[in-house]
Amino acid sequence: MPNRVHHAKFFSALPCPLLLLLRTKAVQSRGFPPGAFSARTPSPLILLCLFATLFFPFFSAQVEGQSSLSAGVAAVSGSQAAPEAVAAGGSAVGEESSAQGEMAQTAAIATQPAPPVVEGVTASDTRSDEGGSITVRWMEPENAKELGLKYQVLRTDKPDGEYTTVGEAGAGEQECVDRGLIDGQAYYYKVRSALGAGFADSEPTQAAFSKGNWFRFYRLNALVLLVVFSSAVLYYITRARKAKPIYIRKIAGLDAVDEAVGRATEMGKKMLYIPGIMSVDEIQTIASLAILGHVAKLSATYNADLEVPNKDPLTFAAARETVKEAYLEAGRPDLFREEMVNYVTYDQFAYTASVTGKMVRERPATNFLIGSFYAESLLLAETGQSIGAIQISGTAEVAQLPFFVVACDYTLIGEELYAASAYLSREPVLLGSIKGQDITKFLLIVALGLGVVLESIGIKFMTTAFRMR
Amino acid sequence: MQIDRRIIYLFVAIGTILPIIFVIGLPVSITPPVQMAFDRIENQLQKGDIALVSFDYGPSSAPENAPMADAILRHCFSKGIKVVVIALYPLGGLSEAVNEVNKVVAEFPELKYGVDYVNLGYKDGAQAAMKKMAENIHEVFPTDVNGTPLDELPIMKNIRTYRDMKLVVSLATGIIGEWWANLVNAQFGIPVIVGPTAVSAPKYYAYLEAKQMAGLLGGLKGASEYERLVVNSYPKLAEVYATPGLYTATKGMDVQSIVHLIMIAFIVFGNIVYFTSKRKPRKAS
Amino acid sequence: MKRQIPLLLTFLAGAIPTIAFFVPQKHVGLVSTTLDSWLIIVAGFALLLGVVNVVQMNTNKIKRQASGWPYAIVLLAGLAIMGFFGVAGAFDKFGGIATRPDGSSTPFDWLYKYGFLPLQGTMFALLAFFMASASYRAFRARNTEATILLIAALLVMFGRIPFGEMVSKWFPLATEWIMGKPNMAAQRGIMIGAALGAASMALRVILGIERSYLGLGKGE
Amino acid sequence: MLSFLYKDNPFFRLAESFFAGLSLGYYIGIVMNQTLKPNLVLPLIHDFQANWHLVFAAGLGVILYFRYIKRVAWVSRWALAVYVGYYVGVNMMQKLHGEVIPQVGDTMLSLSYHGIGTLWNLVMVIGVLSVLIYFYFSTEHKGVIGGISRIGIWFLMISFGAAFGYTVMGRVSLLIGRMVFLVNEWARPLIGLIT
Repeated sequence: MPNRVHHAKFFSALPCPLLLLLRTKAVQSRGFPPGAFSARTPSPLILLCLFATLFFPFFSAQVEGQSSLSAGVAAVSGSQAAPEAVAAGGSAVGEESSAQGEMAQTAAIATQPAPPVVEGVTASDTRSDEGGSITVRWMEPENAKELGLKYQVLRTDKPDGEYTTVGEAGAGEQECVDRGLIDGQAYYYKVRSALGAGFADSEPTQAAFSKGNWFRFYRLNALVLLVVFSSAVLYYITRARKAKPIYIRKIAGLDAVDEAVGRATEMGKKMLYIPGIMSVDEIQTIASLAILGHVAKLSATYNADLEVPNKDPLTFAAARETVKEAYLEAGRPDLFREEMVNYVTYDQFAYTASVTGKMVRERPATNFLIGSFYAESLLLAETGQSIGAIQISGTAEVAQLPFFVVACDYTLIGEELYAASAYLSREPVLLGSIKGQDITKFLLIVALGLGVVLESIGIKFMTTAFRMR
Repeated sequence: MQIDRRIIYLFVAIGTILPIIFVIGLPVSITPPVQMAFDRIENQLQKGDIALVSFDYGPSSAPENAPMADAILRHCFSKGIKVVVIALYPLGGLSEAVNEVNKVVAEFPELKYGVDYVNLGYKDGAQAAMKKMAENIHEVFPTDVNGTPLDELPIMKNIRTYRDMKLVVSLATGIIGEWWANLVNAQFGIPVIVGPTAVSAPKYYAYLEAKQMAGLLGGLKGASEYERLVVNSYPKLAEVYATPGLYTATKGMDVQSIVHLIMIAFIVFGNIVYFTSKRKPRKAS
Repeated sequence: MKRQIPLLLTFLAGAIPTIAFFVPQKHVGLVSTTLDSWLIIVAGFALLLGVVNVVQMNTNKIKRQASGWPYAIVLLAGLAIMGFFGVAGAFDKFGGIATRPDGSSTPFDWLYKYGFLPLQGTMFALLAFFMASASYRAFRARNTEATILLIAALLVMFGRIPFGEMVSKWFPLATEWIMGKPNMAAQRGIMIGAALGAASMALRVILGIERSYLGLGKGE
Repeated sequence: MLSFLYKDNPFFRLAESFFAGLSLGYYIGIVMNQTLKPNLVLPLIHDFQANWHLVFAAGLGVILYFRYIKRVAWVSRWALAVYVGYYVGVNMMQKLHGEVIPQVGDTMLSLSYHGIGTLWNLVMVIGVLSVLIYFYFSTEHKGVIGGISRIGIWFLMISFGAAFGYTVMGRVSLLIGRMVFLVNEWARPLIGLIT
């Protein structure tokens, strides 16, 4: 029973899941002295974020160090394991390494060099993976490259079992990942160095086990960015709720929306809204639908003639809901007609042909081309231009922006597209998220500047931290 | 000044159609990557050697890639080099391979299918197929494009792996061309020439510099350079390339030059008119 | 309830891939990939939604004899023919939808090759004309910005053709430099900004702040 | 189809309508054969035990159609909500990890070399920074910020102009393909017929 009560509470607190979080945050923030969050002073959170951004390279470098450290540990344990295995072969470990040294020397002297025996072979679970794989590492003999040495990685699942080849590597490589293993099962490895027909096997490793891991360490940089970014956004949303006004610079393309809708109404002509050609899995489409909501509301208020032809069926479904709701919110559900939002076809160019045909025949006064576009961008925009429509376009597809800029009256470039719904609605919560996004951008600019300075004086860890593995 | 856009369209259309019909042959300077490709086939391959030609593009980039394929095939056949054709591009690679090979072969009546050249058809999963071919081509392509088992084709009797061939030529639109360089050449050592589209050509310069490629034909321009080299060396091919109605990269390049120049001319013209007709007092921006 | 369930679903569905991104555990990945495989199917189902709408609209047009109604018949005919062979192909009638093993075309494939592809290619080819007219109109030295746009475009166009190379070796080099440095810098800037914007939008969607796409309005 | 360049005409409209219908039919075939059949129907028929969960997928798909039934229309949003939520989550991480981090990292170029390379690196860094500042929304673009964002706009303009000019060649290639087809397959035979 108490469980159910708990659930009920959870749901009641869920106009949006965020609210819960914000409420607790708001309560906590009372603890701070007034003025701690004033607009002028850099707030503690910014400092925190700044701190995190600047220091996460150190942190990542630490993790890198740890990883090599653990590899080192594995190496030690590997050589410790050697005695048992070597005992079977009839020689002692202590002598083994020196014997190898001699062998390498003789190999160098001999005219027909025998391949040097590979040393320091270790096998351990591959880190940051979902399990089922073991990484085998070894130290490359000194003259491996000149010799053109090749390596074969051999595996067995019993200490005295028969070895089979599971991987190959060339000179210059010092590790090999063996996949498709069973977690928890013991495996033993050898590395065979081959030179022409001759070969030499290394000592077998200690038993190695694969397992699934809990975190992808090589994505730590993404986690830090995500945390910094979402806390900045959440913080400013909270602040915006407490009616702190947030300034947003002018975006010409969005100021023109009202004018464009007004013009269509005056001329008694149609407005076409084209929400891109991608599905709702593309964030640009979501951004476009948010703008569509605003346009549809204006259209309902002015009783303008709006039409939304669609290429993607899910976008079509979402757009219909959006427009319907906008008409409802504007208090004119009577003006909404199902045909306003219609479906054309799934093919990019067939869709373009239909829409351009419609443009030429019905001569809309205003075209909105907002969302994710590809090659059809110029076909649509240039046709719209030729019929003298006011055109407001927006996309984050870098390759298509030039065409929109050239053929449209206003273009929302990249990030402006995403900021549009906040700009148009002036809703504090949305504006807050824009501010949070800006702060992240500011931190990235600082990090970038710092990275350039450090790189210039030869310190690499900033670039290392930003480089994916 | 507003020109009716249809006048511009007319110019562009004429600028496209005329060079297709009449060869103009604007001069082309030969760049080193193309010269390298030509020299490789011309100087380092002998009569009877085998070259693998892979069709890694589809109809959408045919205007760029097809002339390259034609020029390479003509060059090989003129020199008596035997050609094994495959297609790895899923969206129409096979139809391109069939069309281009049939077209070029018709110009060389002395060639025998199965002896001088063979078309093995399309294989799914390009990268895996490329790796497998290092072990046994007969397993990757059990039959040729007509369903004939490879063992019944004389040319394929002695071809088992890359070792039995002297060269790979890939006409590529996507990443498959890169795999030939960074996978097949890197692992198996066979020389590779790639003919990519102009858009993807910059990526290939890195492979060329790293000596992973023996030559590069970048887009239509590279193809037109190659045609020029082939025509200069083989009088018979000069005749072929003079055939009216044959689409060649040289013609394509003429179209490119002319259409670009038409556009530039219109832009310049538009600006001259704009400045001469602009009212004296400058508008504040 | 009507409003909260969709938002909760969005939140949960959004959390899954985010967690799977960081946690390499098999079952986490499995949940994520399973959901992914479901959604591919959902998208497949959605197409019919569009088809229903197209058929509805066009039959209405024909019934009302609205202007251009004969074209609606043509449209429906195209849809019916191609759709028929497509559906039949799914039941392995007429040899499926690709080429038959002997290389001959199935009806679906034939329609695709000789109906669909040429039409598509022609639409694509229109672009060259449109680029010419757009460049003529837009590339005017009206102000500083427009002049920069104009000069960059002219330089690059000139540097791409052999003629430019004949005039001076520097044209192709300048083209390469513009594409590689300033152009690349601007594209990076756009990409970084846009990616941040998209991530912020995504966060708003997952948290249920941005909800117009569900037709839920903006209010809380 | 090319006649559209001159003006709208019945031929174009005919082709356009046929094209729209045909293409939609084409995708019905593709979706049936390449999505629903291999991913839903065949797994369910062949091995129901292992693939029973796909029933939910089909259920989500069917939910989309609830909007045609007034009483349960609101349920149709569920499918949309899951769809959007999942991909938005995927995209969010992809954008942060796959775009922001590597792009910023790649721009951390050393300015300590001598020679022309340093200058070009500087151009790159300034370009990226100024464009980012142009996208800074929550500050008024005046004074220094205004100046930098103006430089950002210039970079954008160079990029747009250059990218436009660069794309011409690819588009003309497509046109050549079409024209060669028209000239060789249509015009020549026609002229041949007449003469």
